Amino acid sequence: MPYLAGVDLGSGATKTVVIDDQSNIVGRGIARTQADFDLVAATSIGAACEEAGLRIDEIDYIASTGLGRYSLSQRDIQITEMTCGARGAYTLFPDSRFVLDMGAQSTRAISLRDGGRVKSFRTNEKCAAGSGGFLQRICRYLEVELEDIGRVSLQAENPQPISSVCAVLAESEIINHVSEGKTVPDIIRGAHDSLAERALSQLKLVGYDGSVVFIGGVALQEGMVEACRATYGGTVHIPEFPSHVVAYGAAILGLQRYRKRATADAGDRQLA
Amino acid sequence: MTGTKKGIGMKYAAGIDVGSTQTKAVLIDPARAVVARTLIDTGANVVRAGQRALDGILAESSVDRADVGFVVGTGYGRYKIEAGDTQVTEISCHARGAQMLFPMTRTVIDMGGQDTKAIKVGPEGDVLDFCMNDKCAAGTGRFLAGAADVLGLSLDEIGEISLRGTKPIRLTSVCTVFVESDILSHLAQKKKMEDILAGVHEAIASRTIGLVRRVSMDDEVTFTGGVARNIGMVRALEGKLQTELNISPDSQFIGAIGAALFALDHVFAAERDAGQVSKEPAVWVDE
Amino acid sequence: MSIEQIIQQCHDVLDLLPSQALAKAREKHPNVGGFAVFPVYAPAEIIHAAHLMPLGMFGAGNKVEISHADSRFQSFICSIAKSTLELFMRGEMKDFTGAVFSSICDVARNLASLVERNAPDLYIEYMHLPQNMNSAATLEFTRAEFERFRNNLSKHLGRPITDDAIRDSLELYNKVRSLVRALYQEREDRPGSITTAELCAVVQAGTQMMPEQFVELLTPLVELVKAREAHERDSVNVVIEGAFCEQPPLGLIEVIESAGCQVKNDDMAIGWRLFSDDVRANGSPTAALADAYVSRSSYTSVRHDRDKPRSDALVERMTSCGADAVIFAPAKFCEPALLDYVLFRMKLEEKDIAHLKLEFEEKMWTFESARSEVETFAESMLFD
Amino acid sequence: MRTEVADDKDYRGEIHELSRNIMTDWMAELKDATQTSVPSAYLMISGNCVEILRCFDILPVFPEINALQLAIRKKSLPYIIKSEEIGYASDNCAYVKADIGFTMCGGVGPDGNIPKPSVIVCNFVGCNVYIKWFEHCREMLKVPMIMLDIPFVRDGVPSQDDVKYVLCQLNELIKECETLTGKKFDIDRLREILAYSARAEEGWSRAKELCKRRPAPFDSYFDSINMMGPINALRGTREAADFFDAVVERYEQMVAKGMGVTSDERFRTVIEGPPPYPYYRNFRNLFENWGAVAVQSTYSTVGGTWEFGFRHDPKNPLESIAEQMIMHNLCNRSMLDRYKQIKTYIEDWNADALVIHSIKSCRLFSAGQGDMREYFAKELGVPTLMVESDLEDPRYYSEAQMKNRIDAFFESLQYKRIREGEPAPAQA
Ligand SMILES: Nc1ncnc2c1ncn2[C@@H]1O[C@H](COP(=O)(O)OP(=O)(O)O)[C@@H](O)[C@H]1O
Ligand SMILES: Nc1ncnc2c1ncn2[C@@H]1O[C@H](COP(=O)(O)OP(=O)(O)O)[C@@H](O)[C@H]1O
Ligand code: SF4
Ligand code: SF4
Ligand code: SF4
Repeated sequence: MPYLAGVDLGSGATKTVVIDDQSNIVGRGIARTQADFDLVAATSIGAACEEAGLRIDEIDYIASTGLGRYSLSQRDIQITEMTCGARGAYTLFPDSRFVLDMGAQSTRAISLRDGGRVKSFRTNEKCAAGSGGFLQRICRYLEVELEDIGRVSLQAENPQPISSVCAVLAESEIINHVSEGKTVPDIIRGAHDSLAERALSQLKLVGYDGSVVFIGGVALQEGMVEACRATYGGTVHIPEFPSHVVAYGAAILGLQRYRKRATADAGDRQLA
Repeated sequence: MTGTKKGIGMKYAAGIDVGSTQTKAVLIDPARAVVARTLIDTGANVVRAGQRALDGILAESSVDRADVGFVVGTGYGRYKIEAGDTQVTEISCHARGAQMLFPMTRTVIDMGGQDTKAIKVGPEGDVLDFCMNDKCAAGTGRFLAGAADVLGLSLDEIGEISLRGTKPIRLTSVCTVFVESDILSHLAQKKKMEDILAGVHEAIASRTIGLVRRVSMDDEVTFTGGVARNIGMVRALEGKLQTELNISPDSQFIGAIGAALFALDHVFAAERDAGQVSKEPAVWVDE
Repeated sequence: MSIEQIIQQCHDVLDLLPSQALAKAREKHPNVGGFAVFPVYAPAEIIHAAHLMPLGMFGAGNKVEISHADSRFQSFICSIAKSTLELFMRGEMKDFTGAVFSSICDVARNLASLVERNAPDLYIEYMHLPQNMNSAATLEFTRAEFERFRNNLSKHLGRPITDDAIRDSLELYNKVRSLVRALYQEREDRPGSITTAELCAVVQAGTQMMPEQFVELLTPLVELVKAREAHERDSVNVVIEGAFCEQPPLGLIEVIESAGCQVKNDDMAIGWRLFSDDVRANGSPTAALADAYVSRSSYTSVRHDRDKPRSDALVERMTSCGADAVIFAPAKFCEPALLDYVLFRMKLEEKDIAHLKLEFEEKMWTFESARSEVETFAESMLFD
Repeated sequence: MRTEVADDKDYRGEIHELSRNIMTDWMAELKDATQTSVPSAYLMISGNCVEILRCFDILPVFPEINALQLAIRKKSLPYIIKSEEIGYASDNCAYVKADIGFTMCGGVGPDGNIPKPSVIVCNFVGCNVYIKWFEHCREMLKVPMIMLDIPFVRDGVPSQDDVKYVLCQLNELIKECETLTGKKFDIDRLREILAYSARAEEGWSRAKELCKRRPAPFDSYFDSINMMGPINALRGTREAADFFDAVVERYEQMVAKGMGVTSDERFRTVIEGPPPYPYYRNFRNLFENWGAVAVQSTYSTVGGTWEFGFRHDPKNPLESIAEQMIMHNLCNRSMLDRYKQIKTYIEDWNADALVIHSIKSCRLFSAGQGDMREYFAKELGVPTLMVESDLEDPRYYSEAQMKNRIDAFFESLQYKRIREGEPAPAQA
């Protein structure tokens, strides 16, 4: 049976999803992105294969995506993260027409056509103010583990809004909050709220109207999800493995191309 | 508060600049000579920072508080300075201070902890125009502090080291948050520390030039604020601007010096009024 | 000469600053003067008839560092306005007789004033091109406007600009336009016979030389392109719209093509190829030009036509060249383009035509995010 | 630092009140018209030909005033965002965005405050955005559009050809109005209307003259805005003419008593550029804190430069309308003409400083104002302040920055006076 891998070389982490030819997920892997993309990808694919009980050479087709998509030398095809995120989210939630992808360095709002193709999109690149990097910094500052931030945020009683649009300058506000004795959950939830707010305006620009799939690493944070639900007033779908959805989409699109190639090959063989 | 007769017969004037990162204070005599200066971290308590800085200059100069005719506060915490008689914006203060130290200066670049300003100055130290980036921390002292942190260096060192760079790296992002991971990845690629720092300084200089261009650059250019102590930044800016910058050893105090000069105006005005009893004191705004 | 060599020549021309382009023209046309034409349209024929080289003023791209103009124009002004002013302020245009601007947008109008003040030795003309194509007086007004320009220019030069001379120039420019039309037709019929990046380089370079020289370059080029083998790639056929004034960096055009889009038609440098067919070269030349401007112009975002909304014209342009999608490429901060986008978008959505908006500016140097946008766009049509 | 919003002061009250009354009546008329079949027409402010429409009893509707009202009531942002959602860029003129957003949300037509126009009369006087704006209105409202293409003043004065072109278009407009209303054009009626116009113009111009006095009886930027509604939208009515009689009377009284708009006029400024409507009071206060009074402003002349002597002429009705549209309004003249206008203001109205309020939305006003600053500050030595925000979009107004800039500027002026030992300017 053919196996396909989708590899998402993101700015923070490299995620891999391995599927079989029925689009079933058989393994997932993750590795911290580093300078040598090939090496990182190998680690990430290796982890996914291990979970799937496969050897790396049993992978028949690799679709790469993310900012390092051209840097992966073993790739069969490269696809942008918007196309992949859209396809992954669509496969999981076929009724939703909007995707919000929040990663470490950028936030993307995507609207979909029927079938999961991208209709329009908005990205904000390289400013931490609206993306996961901001939250990582807050964690470090408030001495909260990244894994815990979502739950901590849920304990907020009186969220403290953050007005600065810059993640760095927002820190002075946070210092103020801390020195005024505001609680850690309240501060984190305030950050989640303001991030949700900013993402909403991006979503609106692609025509958002009520049901969105929230993907990317930040969607792992329950507090952030809560904030989105409260702000958006519509359905916010959270996949079981939000940070792997882009890789999943890449794998599915890879399968599509793989099949096309297979039929073309078969045709060639018949001709011969 | 109005123009009281407070200044009569008194000699000294003080300026206190409560910045986002550091608080600076200076005391000047009627000949406009700086007789004392203090530099402390602002910390969380802005009110105290102002008071401590004032205490600092008084202690250093052994001048009695009563001999200080007027105190002008400036900087982002200026409204919280309890000892201040009035406040003046830091823009006016940097312009005035730079113009006193370098009378021919027409452009001032002030780089502090959280913002960068380009100020166009008139022949009398008046502000003709200015431009600042205060919404994004890219290209400010914070950016440099972040870079120094990742590399495990102190702020005093990074400038020198950057000068040794021969192949400055090109940062992929000027965002202060991402610069850290950017630097780490360059380190991972075995890039030299000096090339990384040269790249960091270049990147900030480029952004600053954008600001300067917006107010239009005229000779001479004076570089003020805490970052002016960083020789790497000085050279990077000079390279981009193709001109030599005026740098004072007091560069971080220039805002405070400007404030003190405004304070001195009040001291003189009060003396003048005392001489001509019939005249109304000069009026200034109550805030 | 090969196509590649000709294209290289064009790139060399595009690397020149206006004064250098003029100096180069003088090698073959001694004593010819120079006159800058700010987009979108001006009657180059009248300028040429005055023994001046009409030079397309498309800003300065990456050629000069902006140091004066940033303090004159605020941050929210398009780059072409800034770099044009910069060229004038740094004395780059001092060998030119002057420049002509027209009523395309508020920025261009104020720019004309600023240039006038900061380059006091030059003759700066501002033309009011009509926005009402339906009045009984329009044609006459347009003719009078062209006449006014001719008279002012002639007065400034102290020599007459005769009807005969203008008619000769008309014929020359008719020739240029028809050769350019032939190239456009080739690209449309046989995609790949000439890439869009190549075509843009040629058309733009043509505005930086004497039309006589341009004809010499175009004539063999058209033949070579016709003979060139073209292989169509698996890509999306698009029309580029919105780049009628400031020109996108050629690097961006290359990215659009390499990321999977085949450009079938575009509105780049459209003022220099505005007329759908030849301008009458007999009778009053200014009347002939007025007639061409009023009745036979391609639509652009800077010319109002009550009877034909531009969104309809865009759909027409698309269907006639067989494109499936539109890449809307306005210059950053370009008000006419950005406002038109709204109506274009409404129309395209109504007809379910895919479109992508991609803003550009002169000083762009990385095209990474543009690339991933265009790729996503192409993928959205290629993967189904 | 937030500045306290002061209550409206008494002296501003009377004229403000009068203006509000007649403008409110007009808006009520508009609202009524949403329910009736009274013909109405969209029109722009600058150099308009409202008199011709009045002559046919066509109700003039000004989308610009609509946008302005939304901004000053702090209601513009949701509409701007609505427009951005359908594709308007963040850099587009926010007047357009607010108006179109309002239209899309049902503000125009039977459910709104503004009638759906029977026709759009696009008086393209200077601003190219006008054309786009009205093209968009035409598309959204599906109403016919008439173009009035007014040639820009390019050689100092309009040429014969320019005038002919405009007259021809005005006659074509009259034909269209006849068809629309079924009424015959009555030139005597037009003469009457023009006589009202001329009376209002005279009053406006006399009021502005009074600001040459020290102290100035009103603020020729902030207070002028209350008079711009009547002079621009209601011109040609008896109400507007009477209003200006009252204006002159009131301000003459003040001058006679030596009263100024502020009891403490310390700085006299000329202001260039439209105001930030969403922060109107806040902005005004920043100047008032310093005792700064605007004695002249360019924005108040977008509709017409009446203070330089031109009046509509009942004896030459169409010719004078054409002349006004082409020549006697700020929008249709070049930047350099505007420099001259400001220079005159500074000299004749005895101003101490020039304040340039640069508007991101409005390229017509703002594009290149940096050069204006160079010219005034460097070549003429006039202290010049340039601040940036927007006339409609509240997102571009930063209170802290604005205060910083304005304070820094007046600090310079103030301390210069302190150093020079000048007493504060004589007070009333
Ligand atoms: N275990 C976790 N718990 C909570 N948040 C996480 C976790 N892992 C990652 N994140 C958040 O997700 C972000 C990274 O998201 P990701 O989609 O992997 O980004 P990218 O694709 O850009 O590398 C981090 O900045 C962090 O805010
Ligand atoms: N010894 C030093 N060498 C180099 N840079 C310094 C030094 N001390 C301070 N700085 C820089 O100056 C900045 C503070 O400048 P300052 O003008 O005091 O800012 P603010 O007024 O905002 O507090 C710091 O962020 C740091 O980057
Ligand atoms: S420094 Fe702040 S505003 Fe600037 S890019 Fe980074 S997070 Fe964004
Ligand atoms: S690019 Fe657009 S805004 Fe700029 S001058 Fe050209 S038409 Fe005007
Ligand atoms: S650009 Fe200026 S003049 Fe034109 S519509 Fe907008 S606000 Fe009015």
